[in-house]
Amino acid sequence: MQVFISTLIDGLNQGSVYALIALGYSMVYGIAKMLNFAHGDVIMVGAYALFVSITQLELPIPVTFLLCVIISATLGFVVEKLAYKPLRKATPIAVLITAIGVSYLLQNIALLVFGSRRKMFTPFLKLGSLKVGGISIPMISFVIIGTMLVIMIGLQLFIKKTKTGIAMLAVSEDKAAAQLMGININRTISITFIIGSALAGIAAILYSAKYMTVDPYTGSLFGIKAFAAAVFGGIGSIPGAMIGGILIGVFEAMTTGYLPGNLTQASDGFAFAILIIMLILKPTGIFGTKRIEKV
Amino acid sequence: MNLLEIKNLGISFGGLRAVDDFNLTIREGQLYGLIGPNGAGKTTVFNLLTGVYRPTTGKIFLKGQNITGKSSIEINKAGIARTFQNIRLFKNMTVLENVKVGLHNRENYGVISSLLKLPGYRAAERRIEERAMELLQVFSLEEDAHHLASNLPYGKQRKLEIARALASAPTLLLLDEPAAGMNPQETAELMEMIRFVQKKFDVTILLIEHDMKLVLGICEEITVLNFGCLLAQGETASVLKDPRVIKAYLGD
Amino acid sequence: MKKITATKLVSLVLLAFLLLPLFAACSNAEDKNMIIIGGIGPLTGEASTYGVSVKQGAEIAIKEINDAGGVNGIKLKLYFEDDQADGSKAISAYETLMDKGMQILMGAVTSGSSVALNDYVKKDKILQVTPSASQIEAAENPTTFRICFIDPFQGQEMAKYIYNTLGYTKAAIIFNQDDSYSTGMKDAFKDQWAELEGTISAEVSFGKSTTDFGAQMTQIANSDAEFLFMPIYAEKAAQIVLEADKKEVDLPLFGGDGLDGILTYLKGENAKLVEGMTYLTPFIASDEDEAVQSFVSKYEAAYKEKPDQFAADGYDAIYVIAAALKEANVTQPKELDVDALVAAMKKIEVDGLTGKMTFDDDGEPNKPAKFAKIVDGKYVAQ
Amino acid sequence: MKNDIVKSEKKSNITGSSLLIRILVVVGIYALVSALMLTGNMSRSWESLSIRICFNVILALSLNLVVGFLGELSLGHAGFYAVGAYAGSMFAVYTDFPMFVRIIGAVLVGALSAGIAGFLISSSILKLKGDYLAIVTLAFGEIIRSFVKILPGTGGTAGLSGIPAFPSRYVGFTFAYAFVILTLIILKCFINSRHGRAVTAIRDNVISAEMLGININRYKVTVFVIASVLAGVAGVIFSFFKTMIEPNDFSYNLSIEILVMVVIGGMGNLTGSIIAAGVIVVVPELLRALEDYRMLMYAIVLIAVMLINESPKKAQFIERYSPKVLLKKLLRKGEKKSESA
Repeated sequence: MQVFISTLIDGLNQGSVYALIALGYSMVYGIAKMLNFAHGDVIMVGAYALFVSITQLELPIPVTFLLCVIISATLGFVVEKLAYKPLRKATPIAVLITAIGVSYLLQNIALLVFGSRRKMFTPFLKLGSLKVGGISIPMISFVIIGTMLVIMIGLQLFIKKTKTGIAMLAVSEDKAAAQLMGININRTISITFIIGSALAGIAAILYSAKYMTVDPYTGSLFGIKAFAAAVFGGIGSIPGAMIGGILIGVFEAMTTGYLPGNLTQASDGFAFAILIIMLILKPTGIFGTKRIEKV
Repeated sequence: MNLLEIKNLGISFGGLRAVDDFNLTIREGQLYGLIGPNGAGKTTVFNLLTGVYRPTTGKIFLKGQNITGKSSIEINKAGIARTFQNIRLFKNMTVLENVKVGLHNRENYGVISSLLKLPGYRAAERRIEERAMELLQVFSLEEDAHHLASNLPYGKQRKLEIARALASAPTLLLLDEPAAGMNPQETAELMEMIRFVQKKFDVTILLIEHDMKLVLGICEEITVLNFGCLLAQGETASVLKDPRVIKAYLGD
Repeated sequence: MKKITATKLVSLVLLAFLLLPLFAACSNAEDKNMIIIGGIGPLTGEASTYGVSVKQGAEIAIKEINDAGGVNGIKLKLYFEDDQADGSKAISAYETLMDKGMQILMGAVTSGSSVALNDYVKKDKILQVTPSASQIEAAENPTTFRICFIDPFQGQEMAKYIYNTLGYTKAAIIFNQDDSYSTGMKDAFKDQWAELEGTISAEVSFGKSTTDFGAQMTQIANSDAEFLFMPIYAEKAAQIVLEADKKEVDLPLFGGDGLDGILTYLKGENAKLVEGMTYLTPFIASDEDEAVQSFVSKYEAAYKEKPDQFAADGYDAIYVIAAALKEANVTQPKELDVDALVAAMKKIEVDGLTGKMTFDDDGEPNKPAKFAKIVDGKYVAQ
Repeated sequence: MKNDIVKSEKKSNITGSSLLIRILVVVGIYALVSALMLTGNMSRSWESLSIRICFNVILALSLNLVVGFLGELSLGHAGFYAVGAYAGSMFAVYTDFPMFVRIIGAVLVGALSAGIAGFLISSSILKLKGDYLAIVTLAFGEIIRSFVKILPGTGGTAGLSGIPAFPSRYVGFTFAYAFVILTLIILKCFINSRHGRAVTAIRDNVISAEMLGININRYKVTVFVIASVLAGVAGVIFSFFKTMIEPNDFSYNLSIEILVMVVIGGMGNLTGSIIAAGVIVVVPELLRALEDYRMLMYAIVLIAVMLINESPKKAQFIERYSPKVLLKKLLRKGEKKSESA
């Protein structure tokens, strides 16, 4: 029983990171209606920025955090301007391929600048862990889940209460109509990307604090899981991204922990199999709404 | 002989009764109109007839055969074809191809014979080509046969949709606002064409329309829907004079 | 009128390019007086760290040899091509190298690529020395030799050492399900362990996209294992060790040569976590040995990082090739006799960074397996 | 991407002369490549590339049927490719028939197994659409890659080696090229039939298609089965080319790479897929001279091609300067001259 609960908590730990990344995915998708495959790579760049500013520039920790978020947000802004904006009228799949190109680009730039070898952080956020009845839960997980809740609530408030937020909502519903209402589409989507990438920056900080490592492929590796999480939760839904991420983390922990003998070699496959079964049962994800086409 | 019989048809979405206790009988060869103010549930009736929605209550019979709750595919095979209020063409296909898709179930060669190009396939494709061109000629669209459907002007798109529906050889053709967005000249032509089509293809037509001139001009009988309920039914001219109908259209 | 897509446009522009290399390449004039060695390994992609290390190690060896006047007065030239650790790209890399006039193959770095090249090397009948492809099948060809240990050997040796010398009987294993190096060593370890009648208390795995090792460590923490066997590479191992610490798993750690260099990933206090870790390795960067130290300092000067075992393997591979060329008395750069070279390979003894080695008839190295242990934050040979 | 859904206006009635031109192109390419190969005038890297291009072309063409014609985003094509590669090469490795029988048998077994996988997968995911379908197909590909590791006879993570190689490069190329042509013929025939029209109709407007009596589910399954059978064949060719296959050969990155070929070549454009597959295989090889900057350049080229593809200026440029237009102008001039003369 204790092992089961521990494994469940491991799943939550891992899932919280997927959720954090999926949040950015889903938010950008919700407004701009595009799968930003390069989201994970923005996190990777953010993590490198953090690494450089901590270990090489030796800046004070809060400054490094700020720098990481600013660099990520700027990167998101620039990428959107250069690579996605010209494709505003293109099909989603064309944008998807371009995003994959951007993802390759960022990976290979990182490879050239930082080399292929993984960089390890010196511990910069020492939080220890909480012990409950022989099960230890790392504090960082609380920080991650807490941050996520704050971000979620913040985003909801931002979208519902501010003028820019309402504009974003309008753009997500109907671009043409929003434009007729005098909303600047390009500016709104730019802001969406800035916020999404700033979230990537925050994810980079928490990811680095948890795993203390970064390499050029960090982003693409967990990016695919985060993508799965975002879709599984119901793409475009912020709470969905969170639940989806956590559930995928739990599937993984369970398949890692409880597959007998040789089957453990295929634990990845079993986790994906659970995902498929769930989606066959619920074809639009957990929180996804079925869009009924008006005939 | 009755072609279509609708008995006590109803559907609700959530708590809302979109159509309630709707009855309608259409005889073979009729040109029948379905009118009513916006939001009265006319298109919903079409959707119920073509299997887009499953009715909550009631029954639909086509030529005496119960087609209630059947899938769109089966209903089409049973003999109902339709057009849409917001035109739904296959935009990235040519005009000719659009009609050919309509002919889909009129030739039945299998996947294998198409891959091996068996003689049956060639003959069938030739027939499809010929029939499609004939249909296009009826609607004077043959010049546009090789243009993309999305490049056609609006009026021609409406015509093409009718041609495509006719291609599937229906006994009952449902037209959803065929004259929408047309100028009087085009509408007049359309009226002529609907009459012509009905004769030539020996098809019964049920149409939804807002243009009263058109309705009065070609429909022998009409039914008026209001708030999902049947308001009046009968011979066109007399129904249109019914004070309840006038009230429903003009408001209080 | 059919519209024309951009690809057609691009392809027209590319056509000019394409025609250039289509025809058999004419080799570089300068290459005529040199022996061309081709290297293949991942320089980009997720496995790039291994390929980059081998390449850099090999480059240092080439420079040393050429600065010293070459082999019998003939200089060596290294062309290194990227295969992204993908077998079919390795084949293209191989053919590119053949077009450049490759005479001896040093590679491939990864096992999968190396096995994919078996047929090609067999047909072309050239000397192949793989620095680090440790899967058994990688050295099947009669003209292929390898510098590193094979996976099963390491697994067996570790099992014997742990059981016989240290007396542990209950094992926990963590391995990488996407890496044949890891599964190969794990399988051999398990077989040997069963033969020795040891028990396995926990066996967990992870994949290439795994970032979190919590669930794995939970299983191990709650087992009655006496030690943890990690047949994996150092960078994942470093992360696992950190997670083990959080889960208060305090088992003795063991592994294969992949663990070498783990201290580069565990700085400061974290280094204590691997104190006492014992692994099988042919190369220890902190070895007092003069040759090792000279290599390490040259490597650091050139590439600003510490060499790992892959770099040492690459370095040794070049020296082994040079020794064989010398033994076979090669005097004309373009007249290599592969049979003479293979015979020479079986005669030579090379005192490399990874140990003093000779090669048997199967192309496998005979070199002493060194057990290294981390003591006081340093690698110490046992 | 309206521009990319290319319309050929004489789809159904291929005129004699254009058929002749096609046959000439097909035979011509083959003759040229074989001549270069047999006379030893082709560089070795190009010999192996020519086979790699072939199986990538089959992959791109077959995925195009799903993505371009049916309009469903599939990220699991590598999965069907893997099923074909493993089933086929296991047949070749574990049987003792003469070489010729083993190769043909492998193709049949690979195609059949991949087809069955395609049938099972597609019939269980009929309800899914768009991104949900994308993630499920991606997951399916990863499941295949993962389960191969624990199934008996697959060689596990270390991979399956000892697959018989093609007797020579020339034989290999001939074999692969024959299947490229076969794939093209199958796809062309399918697309130009009533079934192909039904599939395109589903892409353009599901509801209309349904109302015209087209069985959407049946066609989705049919398309997936055809595409996976072809991917399976590509897998078998791949395994004979590489002589060893391992699970990592079939990761989702490959599915994405195939998708890139389809999108760059133009969705629903078969010729485009062929060219794009060739370009995507060849470009990284051409960029080898750049060494470390190679994959960086590749990424830049990829983004640039996507941006150019979508740029309105491109259409203008092509309208004015495409070879066909230039040719037409030339012809017209010639006609005028002959008229005046």
